[in-house]
Amino acid sequence: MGEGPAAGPHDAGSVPVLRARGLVREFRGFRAVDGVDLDVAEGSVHALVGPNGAGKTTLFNLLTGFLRPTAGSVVIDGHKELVGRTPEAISRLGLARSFQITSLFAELTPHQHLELALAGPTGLGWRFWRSDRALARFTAPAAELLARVGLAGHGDVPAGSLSYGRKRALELALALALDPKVLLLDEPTAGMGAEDVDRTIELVQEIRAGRTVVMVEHNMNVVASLADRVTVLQHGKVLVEGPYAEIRHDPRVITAYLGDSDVAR
Amino acid sequence: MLRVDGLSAWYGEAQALREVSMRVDEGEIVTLVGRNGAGKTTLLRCLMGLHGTYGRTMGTISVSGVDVTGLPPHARARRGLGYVPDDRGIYATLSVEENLMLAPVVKSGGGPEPWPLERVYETFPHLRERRRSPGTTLSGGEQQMLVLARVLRTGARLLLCDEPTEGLSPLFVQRIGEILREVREAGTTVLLVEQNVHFAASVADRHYLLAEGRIVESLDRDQVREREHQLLEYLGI
Amino acid sequence: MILSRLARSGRGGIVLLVLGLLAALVLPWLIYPPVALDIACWALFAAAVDLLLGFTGLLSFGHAAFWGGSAYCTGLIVLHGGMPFPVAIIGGALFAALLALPIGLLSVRLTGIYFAMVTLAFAQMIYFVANQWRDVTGGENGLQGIPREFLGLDLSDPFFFYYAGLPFVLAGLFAAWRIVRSPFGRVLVSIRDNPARARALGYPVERYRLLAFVLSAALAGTAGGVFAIGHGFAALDGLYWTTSGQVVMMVILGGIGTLWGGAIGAAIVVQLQDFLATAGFEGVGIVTGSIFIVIVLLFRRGIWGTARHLLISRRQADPPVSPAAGAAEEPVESPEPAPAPASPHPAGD
Amino acid sequence: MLQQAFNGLVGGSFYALLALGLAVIFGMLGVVNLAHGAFYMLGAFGAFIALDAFGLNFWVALVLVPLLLGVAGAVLERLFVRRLTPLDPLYNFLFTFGLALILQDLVRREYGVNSQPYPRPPELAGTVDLGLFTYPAYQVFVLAVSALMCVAVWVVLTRTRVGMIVRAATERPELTRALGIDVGRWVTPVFGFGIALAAFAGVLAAPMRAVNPLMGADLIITVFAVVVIGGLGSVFGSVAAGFAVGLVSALGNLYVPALSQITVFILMAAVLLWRPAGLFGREEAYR
Amino acid sequence: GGGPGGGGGAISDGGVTLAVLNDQSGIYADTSGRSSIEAVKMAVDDYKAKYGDKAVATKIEVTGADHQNKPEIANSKAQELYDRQHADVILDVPTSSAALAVATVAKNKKKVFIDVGAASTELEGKSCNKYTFHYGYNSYMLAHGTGTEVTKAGAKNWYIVYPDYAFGQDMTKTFSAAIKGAGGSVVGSDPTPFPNDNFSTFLLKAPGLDPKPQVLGTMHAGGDLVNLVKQYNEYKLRDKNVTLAIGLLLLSDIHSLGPDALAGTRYTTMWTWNFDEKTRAWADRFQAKLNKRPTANMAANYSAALQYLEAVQRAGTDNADKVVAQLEGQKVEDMFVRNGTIRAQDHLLLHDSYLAEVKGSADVKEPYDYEKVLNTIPAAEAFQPQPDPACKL
Ligand SMILES: Nc1ncnc2c1ncn2[C@@H]1O[C@H](COP(=O)(O)OP(=O)(O)OP(=O)(O)O)[C@@H](O)[C@H]1O
Ligand SMILES: Nc1ncnc2c1ncn2[C@@H]1O[C@H](COP(=O)(O)OP(=O)(O)OP(=O)(O)O)[C@@H](O)[C@H]1O
Ligand SMILES: [Mg+2]
Ligand SMILES: [Mg+2]
Repeated sequence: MGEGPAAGPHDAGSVPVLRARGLVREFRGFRAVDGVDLDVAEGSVHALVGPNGAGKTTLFNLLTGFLRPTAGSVVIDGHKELVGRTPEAISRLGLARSFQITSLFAELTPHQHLELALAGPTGLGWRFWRSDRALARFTAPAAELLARVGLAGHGDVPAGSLSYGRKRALELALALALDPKVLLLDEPTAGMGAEDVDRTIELVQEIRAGRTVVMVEHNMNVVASLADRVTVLQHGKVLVEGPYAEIRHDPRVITAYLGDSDVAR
Repeated sequence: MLRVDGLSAWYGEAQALREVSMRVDEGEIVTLVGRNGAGKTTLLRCLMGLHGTYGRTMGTISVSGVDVTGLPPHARARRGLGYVPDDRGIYATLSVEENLMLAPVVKSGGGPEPWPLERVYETFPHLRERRRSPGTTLSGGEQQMLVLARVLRTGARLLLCDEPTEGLSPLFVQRIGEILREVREAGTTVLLVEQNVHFAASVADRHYLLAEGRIVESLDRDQVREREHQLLEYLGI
Repeated sequence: MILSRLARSGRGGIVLLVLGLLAALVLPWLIYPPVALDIACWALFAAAVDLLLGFTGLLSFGHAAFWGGSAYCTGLIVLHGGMPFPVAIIGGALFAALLALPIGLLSVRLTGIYFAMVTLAFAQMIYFVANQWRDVTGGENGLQGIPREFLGLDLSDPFFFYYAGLPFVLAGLFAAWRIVRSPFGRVLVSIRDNPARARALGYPVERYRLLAFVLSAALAGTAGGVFAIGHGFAALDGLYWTTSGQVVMMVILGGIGTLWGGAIGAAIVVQLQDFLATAGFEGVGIVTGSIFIVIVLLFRRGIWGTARHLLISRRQADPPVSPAAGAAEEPVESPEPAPAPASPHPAGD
Repeated sequence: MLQQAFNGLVGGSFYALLALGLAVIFGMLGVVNLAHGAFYMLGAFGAFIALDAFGLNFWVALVLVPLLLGVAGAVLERLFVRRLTPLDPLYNFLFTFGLALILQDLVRREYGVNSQPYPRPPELAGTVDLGLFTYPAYQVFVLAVSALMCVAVWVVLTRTRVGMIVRAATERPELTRALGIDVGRWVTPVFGFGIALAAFAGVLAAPMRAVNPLMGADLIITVFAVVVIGGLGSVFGSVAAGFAVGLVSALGNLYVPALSQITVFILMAAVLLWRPAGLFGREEAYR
Repeated sequence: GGGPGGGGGAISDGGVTLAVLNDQSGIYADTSGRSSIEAVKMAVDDYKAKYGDKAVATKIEVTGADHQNKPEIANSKAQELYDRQHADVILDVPTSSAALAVATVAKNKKKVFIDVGAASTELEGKSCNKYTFHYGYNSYMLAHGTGTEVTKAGAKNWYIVYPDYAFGQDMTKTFSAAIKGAGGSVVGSDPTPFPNDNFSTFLLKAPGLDPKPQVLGTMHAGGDLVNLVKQYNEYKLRDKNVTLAIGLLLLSDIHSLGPDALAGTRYTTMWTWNFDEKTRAWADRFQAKLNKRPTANMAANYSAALQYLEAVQRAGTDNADKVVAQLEGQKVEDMFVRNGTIRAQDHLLLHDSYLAEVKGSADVKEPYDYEKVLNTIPAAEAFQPQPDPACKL
C-alpha cells in the first residue's frame, strides 16, 4: 500500500502543502481513481472539476482518510504522510472537509454542531467529569460562524429540520470552524440559491487568507471567480491542469465536461 | 393536468405552505423557483402525498380532473405522478439496475412511452457501466442521473423533479435540458424545482415564484425575459 | 439555550432530584428491603446500559459480563482477601472496567445489531469461563456466603445494608448523569447521530466509544458488586445473557436516553418478579410479555420518556408562562427516541 | 470423519432454515424477530397437536402447520409489527421478545415443560446407504428438504421482483410508495412467509428433537449468530452460514469438546472482526 | 420444651408455616412445582389425622413461592418467607445456586430449611449448616448407584457424555469413581454444550472408540436427555451393542420418549410410585386429588414435611433449634423413606435407593407404569459413606 516516494523535502521554493502521488483506488476491479498526481500550492484555491463519476469525491475520500488508497501516497506539509491515518487524525493535522451529500447530526442544532467543531482541537471532548456548560465558551465564535454563512436566525432548531440549502450552509460552516490549514470543499454551492452562491464566493475569498482551499465544483461561475488553478479529472485520471482561463478553452475539457452552452450557470 | 387549490402545510406548529394555488397544463414544463426554505420541496412532497409523516395539510390537489387529495402515494404514482426527491433517494440495498427496475411501469393509456432499459443506458452510459454496483456507491452526479432515469422508465405522465440538476456537470445539465424537452415532446408534463435560474429559463414554459410558502408571482416564458430583473431580485441576486 | 437548560435543572430538575433522593431513602420502609436493594442495583445497571444505548447509540447485549464479572470479583475480594466490602465493590468496578477494555477494543468498530451480537458473544465466553473455572467461581453453585460487615458492624440485616449500599448506587447514578451532561456526553450524542461526520470533525470515534463502553462497564460493575454483597452470593445466572436482556428491557421500559427512566423500569421489573413469585399465577412470561407489548405499542418512549414528553408538550403549548420554555432545544430530545443505527460502520474501509 | 461432516450438515440445515426465515424478516423488513424461536417451537407443537388431537400424520402437518402459522404471522404483521417497523428496530425487537415470552408460557401452561412424544414418520424409519456409510433415512430427508427449500427461496428472492421490492420498502418506505408500490401488500406476506419457514423447521424437528416449550428459546441465540455471520440481509449468506456453522460445530465438538459451548460465538466474533458486515454483508459508501 | 401435647405457647407466631419455594414456571415446574405444595398439604392432613387433638401444631399453614430459577429471587423470597410470612421451614428449592443461597439465609435467620430439589452435594459439604437438611437424593446417589450396579452386571467399558455444568461434571466424577470401583473403565468422556439439541457428533463417535464401550452413560436431564435418547435411537446404537445408562431419569422423561425408546435402560431413583402397597396407596390419593401420578420429588416433599411436623411434635415446639435437635440422627420411615437416618454430622438423609429399569411397552399395564425396580441399594451404600470433612455444622 503506502508505497509512496520517500521523498525528502523538495528544493523548490514553493513546496506544495498537499501533494498526492500515484493515487489509485479500485472498487472490485473498477478504478475510480487511476494514478492521480496532485500538487496544491500553499495559499491557493485549487478547483477540481470533471464529469460526473470522474473520481473527484473518491479522491477527496482518499485525501481525508475516509478511504484507503489501493496505491499511492499523500503528503501534507512536505513530509507528513497521510495514507494509513484515520480521518480524525488527518482532520487534526489541519485537513478539513465538507461532504457532497449533506452529513449532519440530525438531532443537534447548528449551534451545537459548531460548538462541537470548535471544541475538537481543545480536547474538551474527553472531559467526562465536567459539565457541558464548559462548551459555553464557544457560544460567541459559533454564533459568528453561523452569521457568516447566513444561518444567524437558524441556530437553535434541530439540523434535521433545516431546508436543504441551509444544511449545505451549515456543512460549510462546520468545515470553517475547524480552522484548517487545508480546506476541502465538495460542491459547496450545490443546492444553494443564487444569493447564497454569491455569499459563499465571498466567504471563500475571505477565508482563503492564510489557508489553502481545494474545492470540487460544477458551478463554473464559482470556479471562475475563485480558482487559481483547476485540475480536470476524467475517468479517474488527470485530463488537464492549469488556470481557469486556460482550461475553459481547452477542447478536451469542452467535449468532456463544459459543453458549449452557457445555461449551466 | 395538475391543479392545486388552497394548499397549506405545517411542520408541527410551523406553517410551511400558505394557501398555494397553481396549475400545470398538459405538456407544459413549469418551474418552481424560490429561495432556500421557501417551501418548494414541501410543495412537491404534498403533491406526492408524502407530507403526512411530517404534519398536517389542507387544500385540494387534482390530477387530470380527478381529486387525489386523499390518495396514498402509491395510488398517485399509478395515476402517472413520478417523483424525483431532492435527497435523491437511492436504495443502498439495491443495485443500480434494481433501483431502475423497482418502480412499476404506469399502465394508464395515452401517456408518454415508458423508456425501455436500453434507452436508459444509451442516455446515461455511466449507469450501464455501474449497473451491478449498489446504488449508493454511485457518484453524486450519477445518483442524480439514476433518479431521473428511474421515473422516466416508468412512463410517468407528470414528473415532479426536485432540483434534478444539482451536482451535475455543465455538460450534463445541458443534456438534462435536452431530455426534458424531449420527454415533453413525447407528452410528459414536468413540474421542476430549480435553483439554477438560467437553466430554468431555458427549459420552462412558465414559472411560479414561491416565497415564504406563498406563490408570489406567476410568469410565462415571455414575461420572464421582460421581468428578469424582478425575478432575480426575488431570488436575491 | 444553555441558560434555558440551567433554568430547567434549576427548578424542575431540583424538585425531581429531591423527590428521587427521598424515594431512594424511604424505599426500604415501603417495600421489602432486599427487594429495595435489588431495585437500586438494577437502576444503576440500567443507567449504565442507557449511557451506551441512549447516548452512544450502542446496544450492548453483553453487559451481564460486567455486572456478573464484578459480582464474582467483589465476592472473591471479600471472601479471600478479607477486605471490607466498600473496597471490594470498588475493586469489582475496576475489574469490570478492565474486562471491558479488551472486549470494547474488539467491538466498538461495530454498531447496531452487530455490536449487540459481538458483545453477547463475548459475554457468553465469560459465562463459559466462569462455568468451567469451578475452583474460583464455584461453577453453577456460585460463590456463596459472602459476609457483609464493615468495621465490625454487622450489616447482615438487609434493611441496614440497603443504606450501606445506597451511597455506591447514588454515586454511580451521579457519575452517569455527569457523563451524559458533559462535553464528552455531547460528543457521544454526535457520534451516535453521525459517526462519519464526527470523524471529519476530528473526533476519534472508536476511542470515544471505547471510553464510553469502559465507563458504562465500570458503572455496571459497581451495581453488580453491591448486588453481590447485598445477596451474599455471586451466581452464574448474573453472567448469562438473560441478565443482559433483562437490563435492556428495563431501559426500554423506562425510556431510552432518559437515564433515570431505567430506575422506573428496574422498579417495575423487580417488583413484578417479586410479586409473581408468590402470586400463585403460573405465568411469569405471559405477564412480563404482555407488559412489554403494551409498553411498545402504547408508551413507546418508555414510561419516563412519555411523561417527559407530555410535560414538554404541555409547556410548549402555553409558552408565556415559563421562561424555561426552551425545552424543545434539549439536544437529546426528538419526536422519537434515538435510533441505534442498524447498519454496520465500516472502519475506514 | 466424513460421516461427522455430513452430520454437521444435517444439524446445519435447521440453522439454515431458521436463519433463512430470520434473514427474510430481519434483512428485508428490518425486524429483529425474537419470536422466531417461539414459532419454531409452535411448528413442532403444531405437528404434535395435529397428530395427537386430529390424527393428522407428519406429511399433512408439514404442509398445514406452516401454512396456518404463516397466516398467523401475516395477521401479526398487519396488526402490530407494521406499526413499529418505521421506528427504531428496538421496538420490534422488544415486541417480538414479549410475544415470544407469551407464546412460550401459553404452551407451557397447556402442555407443561416436559417434552412431548412425536414419532418418526414410518416411511422414513429406516436407514439409507450413502455409499460411504449408512445414515438414518429421516436425517437424509431433513438435509435434502431443507437444502431444496433454501435454494427455492433464494431463487424466488433473487430471480423475481419480490426480494427487491421488499428490501426497498424497508429501506425507504415512503419513497417506495411514491414510486407506485403498495408497500403493505408486499410486506405482510413476506413476514408471514418468514414465520412459515420457522414453523416448517419446527415440524421437521419434531421427530428428531425434544418437543417442548423451550426448544426454540434455546436455539434462537445461536441462529442469530448465524445470521450475523452470514451478513444481515443476505439471504444467501444466512443459508451458507447456517450449514457452515453446523459443520464447524459438529467438528468442533469432536476435536475440542471443551469449547463446544461457544464455538459459534468464537466463529462469529472472528468473522465480524475480520469483516464487520458479516461474510456477505454490504458496507456503506461515503459521499 | 413443653413435652408432647404441650400448650400452644410453644408455637411461635400462632402457628406452624411450611413454605414450598421452588420453580413454578421454568424447567422444573413439572417435576415439582405447585404439585409439591399439594403434596405438603397431604402431609399436613396426615399429621393432623395422626395426632388429632394431641397435635402440638394446631394451626398449620402451607404457602408456596416461585423462585423462577433465579438465585436472587430465591434469596429475597426466603428472607421474606421467614420474616414476614413467619415460615418455620422452607422446603424443596431446586437449582443448586438457589438452594445454596437459601441455605445461607436459613443459617442467618436460624430457621429450618429442608432441601429436596437440588442435587448438589455441596449442601452437605462445605456449605452445610446447622439449619439445613438435604433430603431425597443427590448427585452421588444418582451416579454411584447406576455406575456400580451396571458395571457389576458386566458392562465394563463406558463412554460418558455430560452437560457442561457443575451437575454434569459432578455426576461424571462420581460415576467414573463408581465404575472404577466396580472394576470397569471409562473409555472416554465428553462435555456437551448446554442446552443442546444435536448430539450426533458424540453418538457417531461412540462405537468407534477403542476399546469399544458397552455402555453410553449420559448425565443429561430434561429436554437435552430427550434429544439425546431420540438421536441414540436414530443412530441405532443399541443394535451396535452400545447400551444406554442414564444418570438422572424421571418419570416424565420416560413418558415424553415413550417406554419403547428406553426399554431396558437402567438408572437409579429415590422412589417410584408403584414400588409397593404403601407407595401405590399414596399415589392413588395423590391422583384422586390432582389427577396425575406423583413424581419422586413430590413424594419427597411430602415426606420432608411430614418428618418436620413429627419433629415439631416430638420437640413440643416449633423452635428451630429444638426441631433441629429432634431431626439430627433421627431414624425415619414412611411411604417415601425406607431405612432412613438423618446423619447428624452433615444433615444428609440416608435411605434406600433403587436401581430401576424401563419396562418395554408390552409390560406397561396402566398409564405411567413404566418403571421396574431391579434391586434395592441399601441406605448405607446409596449415599456418601462418610460425611464430607469440609462440613462443619
Ligand atoms: N464505494 C464504492 N463502490 C463502488 N464504486 C464506487 C464507490 N465509490 C465510488 N464509486 C465509483 O467511482 C466513480 C467515481 O465516483 P466519485 O464519487 O469519486 O465521482 P465524482 O467525480 O465525485 O462525481 P460527481 O461529480 O458526480 O460527484 C463512480 O463511477 C462511482 O460509481
Ligand atoms: N422535517 C422538517 N421539520 C420541520 N421543519 C421543516 C422540515 N423540513 C422543512 N422544514 C421547514 O419548512 C420550510 C420549507 O422547507 P422546504 O424544504 O420546503 O424548502 P425549499 O424551498 O425546498 O428549500 P431548499 O431550496 O433549501 O431545498 C423551511 O423553513 C424548513 O426549515
Ligand atoms: Mg462527487
Ligand atoms: Mg428543497
